[in-house]
Amino acid sequence: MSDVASPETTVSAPAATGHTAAAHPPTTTGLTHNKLAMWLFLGSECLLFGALIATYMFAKSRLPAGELGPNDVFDIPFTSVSSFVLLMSSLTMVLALSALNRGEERNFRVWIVATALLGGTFIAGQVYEFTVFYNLGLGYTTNIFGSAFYTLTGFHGAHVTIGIVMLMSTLVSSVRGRLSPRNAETVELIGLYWHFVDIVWILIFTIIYLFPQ
Amino acid sequence: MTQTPSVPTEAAEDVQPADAETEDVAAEHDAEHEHPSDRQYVKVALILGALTALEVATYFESVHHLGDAALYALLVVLMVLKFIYVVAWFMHLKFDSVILRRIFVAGIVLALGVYLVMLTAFRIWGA
Amino acid sequence: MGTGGGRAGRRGGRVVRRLSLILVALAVALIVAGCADEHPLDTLTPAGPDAEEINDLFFPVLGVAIIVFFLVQGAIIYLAVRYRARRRAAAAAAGTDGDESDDLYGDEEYPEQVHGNLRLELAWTIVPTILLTVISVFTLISLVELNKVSAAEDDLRVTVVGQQWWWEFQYHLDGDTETPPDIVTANEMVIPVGQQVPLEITSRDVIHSFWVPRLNGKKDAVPGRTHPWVIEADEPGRYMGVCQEYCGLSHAYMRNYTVVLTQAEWNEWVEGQLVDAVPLEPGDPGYEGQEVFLANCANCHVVNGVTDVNLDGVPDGMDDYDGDNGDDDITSALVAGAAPNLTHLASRTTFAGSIFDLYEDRAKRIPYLEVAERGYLNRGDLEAWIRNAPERKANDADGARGMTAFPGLSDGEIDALVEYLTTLR
Amino acid sequence: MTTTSEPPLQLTAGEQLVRPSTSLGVLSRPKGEVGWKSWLFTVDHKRIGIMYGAAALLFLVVGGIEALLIRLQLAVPGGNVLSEDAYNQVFTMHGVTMVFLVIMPMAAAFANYLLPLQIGARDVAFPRLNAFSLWAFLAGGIFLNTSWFLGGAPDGGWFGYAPNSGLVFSPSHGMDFYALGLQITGIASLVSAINLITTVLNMRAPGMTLFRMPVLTWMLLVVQFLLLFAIPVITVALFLLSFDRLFGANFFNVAAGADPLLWQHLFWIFGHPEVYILILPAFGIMSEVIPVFSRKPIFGYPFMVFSGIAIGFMGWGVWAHHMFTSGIGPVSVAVFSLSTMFIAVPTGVKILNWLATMWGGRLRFTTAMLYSVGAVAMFTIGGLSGVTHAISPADTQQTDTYYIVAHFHYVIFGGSLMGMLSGLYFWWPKAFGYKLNERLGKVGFWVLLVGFNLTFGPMHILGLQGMSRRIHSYAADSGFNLWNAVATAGSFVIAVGVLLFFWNIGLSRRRARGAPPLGPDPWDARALEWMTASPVPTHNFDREITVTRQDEFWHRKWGYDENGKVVRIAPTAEVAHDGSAKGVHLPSPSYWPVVVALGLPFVAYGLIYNLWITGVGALLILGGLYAWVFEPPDDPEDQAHDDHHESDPSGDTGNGADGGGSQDHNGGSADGDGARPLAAAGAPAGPAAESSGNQP
Ligand code: HEA
Ligand code: HEA
Ligand code: HEC
Ligand code: CUA
Ligand SMILES: [Cu+2]
Repeated sequence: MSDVASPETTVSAPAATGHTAAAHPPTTTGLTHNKLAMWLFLGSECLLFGALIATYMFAKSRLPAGELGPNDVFDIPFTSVSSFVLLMSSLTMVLALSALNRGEERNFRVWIVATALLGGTFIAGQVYEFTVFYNLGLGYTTNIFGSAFYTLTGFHGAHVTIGIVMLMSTLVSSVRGRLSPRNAETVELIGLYWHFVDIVWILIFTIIYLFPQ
Repeated sequence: MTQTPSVPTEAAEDVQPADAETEDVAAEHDAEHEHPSDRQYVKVALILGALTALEVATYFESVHHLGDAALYALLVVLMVLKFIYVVAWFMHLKFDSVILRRIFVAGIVLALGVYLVMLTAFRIWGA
Repeated sequence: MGTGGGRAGRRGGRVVRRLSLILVALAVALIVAGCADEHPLDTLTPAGPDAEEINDLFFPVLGVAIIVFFLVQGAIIYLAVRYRARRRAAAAAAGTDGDESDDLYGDEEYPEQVHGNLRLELAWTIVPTILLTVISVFTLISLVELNKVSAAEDDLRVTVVGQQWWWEFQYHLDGDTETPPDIVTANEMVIPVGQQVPLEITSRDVIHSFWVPRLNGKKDAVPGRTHPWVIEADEPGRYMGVCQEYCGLSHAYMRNYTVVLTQAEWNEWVEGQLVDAVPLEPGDPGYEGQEVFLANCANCHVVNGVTDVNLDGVPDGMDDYDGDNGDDDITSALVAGAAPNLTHLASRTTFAGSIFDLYEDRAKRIPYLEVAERGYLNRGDLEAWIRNAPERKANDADGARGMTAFPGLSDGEIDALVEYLTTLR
Repeated sequence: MTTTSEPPLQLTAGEQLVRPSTSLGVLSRPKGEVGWKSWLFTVDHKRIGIMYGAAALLFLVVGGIEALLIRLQLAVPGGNVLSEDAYNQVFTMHGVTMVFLVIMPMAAAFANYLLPLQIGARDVAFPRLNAFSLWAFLAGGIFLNTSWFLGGAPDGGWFGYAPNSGLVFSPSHGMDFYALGLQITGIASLVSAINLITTVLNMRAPGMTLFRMPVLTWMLLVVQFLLLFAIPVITVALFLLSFDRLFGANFFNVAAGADPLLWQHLFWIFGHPEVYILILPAFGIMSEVIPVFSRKPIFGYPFMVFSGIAIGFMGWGVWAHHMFTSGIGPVSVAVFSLSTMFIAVPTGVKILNWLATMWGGRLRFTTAMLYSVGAVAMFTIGGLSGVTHAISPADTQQTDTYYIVAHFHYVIFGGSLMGMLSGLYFWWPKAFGYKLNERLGKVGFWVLLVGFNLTFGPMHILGLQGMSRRIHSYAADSGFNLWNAVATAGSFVIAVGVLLFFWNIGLSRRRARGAPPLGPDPWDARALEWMTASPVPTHNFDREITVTRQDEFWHRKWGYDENGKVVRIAPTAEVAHDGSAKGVHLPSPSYWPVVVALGLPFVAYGLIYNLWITGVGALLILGGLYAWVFEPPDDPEDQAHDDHHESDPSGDTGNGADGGGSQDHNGGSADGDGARPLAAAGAPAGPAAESSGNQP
């Protein structure tokens, strides 16, 4: 009587999710809080990076002629390599997770270390790139392109760095024997974050580096 | 551990069973929630690598006779493909709950929407 | 919905009725009184085609809004009176203070439980949609109308430059805004009646907004951007404008006037403005003032023909006032890089963002072109301004905007300056 | 880096209803149910909600005093109560305070207190994050207001248009405080949004489907989504501004080719959803109050829900109506003009549904009802003037005049604030166990209503007569004298109204002392929060509630006889819980949310003054996070069935799993149905992990 015919779109019974799901007491959606929260956070990050990328595109379009611009500093082959490195770190990340799910601790550690190393390589590449640009005369305050470029890639780099720290901490707990398939979700969520950072770079690489200037 | 003396659930007349859609979602979920194998992951990575290689190739003149518009289109398509591959496979969105998909898609669609409109208002295209 | 019950309520009702009558009467009196004032910025009394166009759109929409307003408020009052729960007599008699609502309203008072009505919902979704669709059609028509520029390419065009906290008007008599302006004036824009004058609005520092309510809506003056706009008046007169975007300390003190003259008068005004000032010789009245001026004021102010920096071209003027593609040391002291051109100061009726009258009140009755001869100088404000401008109109402590104070000038020097300024017609 | 997840509900532990409190080896956990510490370190959503509300009221006084200063200055032409400089700071801080430190936290207060209750949950999904949000908000608010004593408050207006907000034109530190302070409150809002969305999606009582949720819950959910997506936009805008000011970047440097309109776009892409963030909670409150005091269910529930969602969606497509005169070009103007107009449709649906709810009802005009109905009436006025702004040609005559000021005070004060005052009167007995005095409340309402209309009604006229906003003074011959005087008089009437409200709190509190306890359901209400004792016991509900329809609680009290007439089927006391449940496990209080939140203003001060201070802040944050991660959300030692890692409380936390989560996989499932009376009401986190990425 009180219910106006209403579509019910939610899960009211527990739905099994994830590898350890069987043991979970129910949440309404069947998803863990953490996973839901992580995806919400990533949804929010879309607007953050969207704004930064849009700002960059706009800034570049307003760069006065004759100022130091993308064409003067970019080294596409170099950046291609470091982009590839970051892309592959996503592979090692999923492999790490999958190893953990199967309970292969050792493989897990190997892949996690690989992921962190690839991420580290990417960051090192970025530091190198920044140094080169700086030496070419492009400082943070040099012009509108410099400000926008360093801000965007800097934000991304900071995200990668945080990701690396998180990866290392899973490694530590694995070494200390506190990681098991049971709490693989932790790793899964860190993985989500890591992949997200990767897709942001997919966008950046194409839009900022590869688009004809 | 102590138990509360009270009844476990407060029985109102009839607890409605989870409705049809709900169960569908759950069922579908169970069926689909198989993790891709490592082999599949590697395959995806190879595809990603290939797409990247294609993208980078555009930098080396080869396709420049296509003209800027076509080049942009090509790059955007490649970028979107890469994006989708990573999200669908590595991030499991292809297999995961629709709720998660909706949340993420909402973020992306909103971001695309507002920022494209903003840039359009600035008339940066074709510059 | 008073608080008392029973007899008290009835008495209360009477008081409320009497009170509201008084209130309504008061409100009417106030509105009448309020309308009696003069409103130089009134948006509802248009004096130009654009403002009229806007009002012709606004009033019908306002009418719709007022109808909806009465419908909704009427419904609320009706519902409140009609469906108000009556307290149980017993409770009222017991004299409870209205605090225990549970006791005051009986259980039996549950009315029929209605959950919704699809038809109603559709009705009040669709009716407003239709209403708004109609409104949007008229809105689009107006938009197109307002964006029409009827003036020819080579008609008069004025570049309007906002800066902290005054307006500069650069006249391009041939309509070519790329070339240096023919006339540069401040705070008072003089245009011919019945002619649409295209404007190009920009700024030298922060965002301002150019607005002459009785002639047209406003348009922001944004640094780095040039915005097209038009202005046109049906009748000769003097129309007040204000800076309408918050622009810092003296935002409230950034006004302007659009002075509308007949075509003949306007031609005469243009001729007068095109003449440069003549450097005074010793012995000429105002000569001493000119010397003081050159020593103290020419750093910032230009007087065509007198100060060594001539008006040889003013592009968009961010930091390049004279168009020589170099920093202008004359004005680099100012963020905006410019101060009002004073060549024809005395031909204007106001100064300093039009917040002070240059001539005493009666000037308003003197024809615009004759103020310099017949006007009675508002010496007090002008002298005070020259002596200590920041005191009259706040500017920043850094001295980088607005006019600086001249505590060092003696009374004599100030008198001389004023005398000199009055020669700048 | 990891664990912040908290499994608040699934455990039954302890003999009595206390929070477990034992040593972590390093620091003992905060304990106790009373005293300031029990508030400072609490993770209870109800206490957090109450503190949000208290802070909002405090800032209301601050923002209100600023408003009174504005009105005093403008009472007569050429006023000299404030200098130009001071005036600019005062109106800027008035806007910032009212929007970010009054209405938003007040909405957060209702969300925190009521969301879990309305869906029948034990707490929010992440209780400690929730505490963090509160303290971060408070830290940001206090940080912003310290600018008054540190060389001047922000002076760029609440939307801080560049380049006027840049270093050249606003050289004091004010705008740095603005950018960094809003950044901090933004973090608080974002974290809280994630938390609350998770709560609503994941922690509903059995049977509480989305379309059985109360309208308030729905509106709050929509608001959290708006926050989730809008906050990052202003985050970026504020970063750009800060980088320009602090590090010499060129985002708004016109000389370097930048375009100041970038700021306007970014600000209003956030800013317009923001105004719906301000109003939707009030809409939700009104949708709870009006049915209860009309003795009818909400009319057109699905339409109320969908119109709210529609408003949320459409709110993203209209931002440039704040920029009609900014020079965005006629096409953009046309597009945004039309999109703006049509927002009137879903909003109108809401208004009319409230009226239809009242139609045929038995209206009890309690104070809460008065405020709600008043809000409907006043909001309509503001909404209608909003439509006249949406007509872009007309808006060129209106932007930045007092006509706009009138519009937004009618919607924000008349809609949001009045709606929230309604909510305060309505839920006060729920939160504190005593009602606010009705008589005083009603007097207060009428005073406020009259004062409100006296103050802001004349502003319509002033605006149309051409009075600019943000002017510290007007000339005596502009024709503005009369209405400004009236408005000023009105603002003091409002102040009396607000003071009456505060007086009411004091008075009612005093009177309630020693009075018999109030029942769970003083208004004969409909939603679940009324089904437990007032004030709500720490553990919320004694038993899990299974929901079978909308307005579950009401339907348990009332039924229909054969004629379809409403009859009582059970006394309230029988239906409602008395709050006496024992042995409910509660999440433990924690120091770390406070510590981390405290770090934020240090970082901000440091950026302004000296990077060393930033270092201190960073240490606080990192240290706090570290400790947070290693602190199980629930104290392990207290749990009888905690069969592992007691000796090492850090347990799995190093990698993100926490004690609480893992218990479930082992011992937890031993709980039979009866042993887990509250289990399903809330969700456990499972192996917990939440990357610190969640706390940007
Ligand atoms: C609570 C906050 C809130 C809300 C809900 C709204 C609601 C609306 N606002 Fe408002 N607005 C602000 C807060 C809010 N606003 C603020 C703070 C500013 C100023 C910012 C600043 O500059 O400082 C502002 C400024 C502002 C502007 C910019 C003005 C300018 O600066 O030039 C515009 C322009 O279109 C606008 C429009 C609208 C519209 C169309 C609505 C609509 O949502 C209103 C819809 C409601 C109704 C229409 C009434 C009910 C409907 C019916 C009864 C149905 C029938 C009606 C019709 C058919 C017309 N608002
Ligand atoms: C939530 C939003 C909100 C609220 C509630 C208010 C409330 C009030 N506002 Fe609002 N206002 C804004 C949001 C709000 N405002 C915004 C966003 C702006 C734009 C800022 C900008 O341009 O940047 C603005 C701007 C603004 C202006 C325009 C300033 C200008 O442009 O120059 C004015 C002018 O009258 C004004 C007046 C008032 C008044 C009189 C109240 C009153 O209703 C306040 C009532 C409250 C009280 C009066 C507090 C009670 C006081 C006590 C209990 C203590 C009493 C103690 C003593 C008397 C010592 N406000
Ligand atoms: C630092 C630069 C500077 C110097 C030096 C300076 N002025 Fe000014 N002057 C300005 C600026 C800027 C304005 C516009 C101020 C405003 O309206 O807010 C102005 C305005 C004026 C006006 C009003 C012009 C108008 O049409 O509104 C007069 C008259 C004037 N100055 C006279 C003088 C005299 C006389 C001196 C020398 C004693 C002088 N100025 C020196 C910068 C300067
Ligand atoms: Cu210029 Cu306001
Ligand atoms: Cu808006």
